[in-house]
Amino acid sequence: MINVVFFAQLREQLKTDQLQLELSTPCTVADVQQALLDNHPQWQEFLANRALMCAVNQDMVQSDAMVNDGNEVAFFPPVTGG
Amino acid sequence: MINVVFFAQLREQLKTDQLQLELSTPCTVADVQQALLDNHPQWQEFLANRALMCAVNQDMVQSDAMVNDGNEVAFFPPVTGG
Amino acid sequence: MTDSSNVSDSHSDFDFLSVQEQDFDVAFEYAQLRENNSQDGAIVFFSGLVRDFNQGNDVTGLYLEHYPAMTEKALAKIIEEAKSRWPLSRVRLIHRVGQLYLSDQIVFVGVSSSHREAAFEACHFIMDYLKKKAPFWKKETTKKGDWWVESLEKDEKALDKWQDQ
Amino acid sequence: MTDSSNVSDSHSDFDFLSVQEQDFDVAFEYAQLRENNSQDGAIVFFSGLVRDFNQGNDVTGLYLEHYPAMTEKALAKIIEEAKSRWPLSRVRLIHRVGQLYLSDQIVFVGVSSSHREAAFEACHFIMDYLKKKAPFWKKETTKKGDWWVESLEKDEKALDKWQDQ
Repeated sequence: MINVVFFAQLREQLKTDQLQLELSTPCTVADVQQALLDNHPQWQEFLANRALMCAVNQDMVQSDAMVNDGNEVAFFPPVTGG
Repeated sequence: MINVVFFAQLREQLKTDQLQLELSTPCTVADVQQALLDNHPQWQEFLANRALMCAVNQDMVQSDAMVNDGNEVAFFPPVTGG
Repeated sequence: MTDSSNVSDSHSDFDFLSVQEQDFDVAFEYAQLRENNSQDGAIVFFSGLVRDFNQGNDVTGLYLEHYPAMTEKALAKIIEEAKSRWPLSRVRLIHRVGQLYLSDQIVFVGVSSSHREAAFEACHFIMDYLKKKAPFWKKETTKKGDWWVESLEKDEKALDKWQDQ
Repeated sequence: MTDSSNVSDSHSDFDFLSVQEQDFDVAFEYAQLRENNSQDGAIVFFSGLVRDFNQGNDVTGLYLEHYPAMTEKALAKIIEEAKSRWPLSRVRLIHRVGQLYLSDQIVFVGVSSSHREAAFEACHFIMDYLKKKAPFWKKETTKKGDWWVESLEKDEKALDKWQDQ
């Protein structure tokens, strides 16, 4: 089981802040993204955005990063704090 | 008449904070320096120091800067404020 | 919601990091950097405020969302990186979240060092990295409606100057 | 002795420059940068303190000499130069003179801007220039005697980074 979380305008666009995903692991962040699109084709225009950032277990990573069972995978727009 | 002022360790070394000098003007800061050395040969080791800074009428200048009658010429060591 | 702590055991007990809704007091933060600290000759701080005009909009307020599980971890990593690059004695970093209004304080970064150059560069570095690496998102309330703030390319470029050091 | 003024007619009424014996209050200075100022998102300040160890000596105090007729003029020129290079709204600069002791505040430079980068660079620039262009001299009281502080080559080099801008 992988815990997936979304933030900011992506959360608003998907109307989802969190979901669980069953995937055979280890896989990559890109695999998680693809699985989400397979389950929710209407998310294409928001989730296929190349500017999106991702984190695995609260560390920012690239989309080829590994994901293991029990990990938390986060997707969010470029950050704008400070 | 030119007013000459000294600061910090230079003032202590020369045991002088201020003096008046009669010189035909316009002249240069280097001329003022030479006139001071002519009048006070014992100042050689302190006043001939190439690291010294100078100002004419409270603006920092190089030794080829012009000096006119009534100007204030200042000599001092490199500054160390802040 | 307050979530504050000393940054990590490997750092000075004087380091402080907090992600919080409530306001902060710059005078208090400055006093903490200075207190019983006769070794440091330089303190630099940055304070970020909600300004009235941003990206073409008349701003009346700001909502700051963050990723609670990640925020402190990301900020602690930035402080750690700064301390590995410059001789810093103390670092204090506070970032507010939630609803803010015009002229409110958003973020404080204060550093002390025995060297002026180190204090300036480290404070600047921490802010540049925070802008690109810490999971905060601003939603602005404007007279025309509410908008998520767009990330700026210049903030991306601001990181370049720290790459070759 | 106090000698303080608004910097010059060509500058913001909010600019402030003072050369003084008495201490200053960072909280007050910060409030002045912030008050009725909803246009600026960034405040950066630098505070310089008397530290206990300098150039190989255990320092117990500091005497700051200056060239009264020139000091304000030199500082105003540095502020003017900073304002010509960066979009600054407000600049406040205070430099103390006379007898100071361990951990005392020596100098304050605070700037506000709508841009973070401008605020950081301008504050840093003002301190770098002040170090090399303003007529102050420090005499340190140490356990081995009193010494005039030597100017440092690194302070000379610190100016290089502002040459090609």
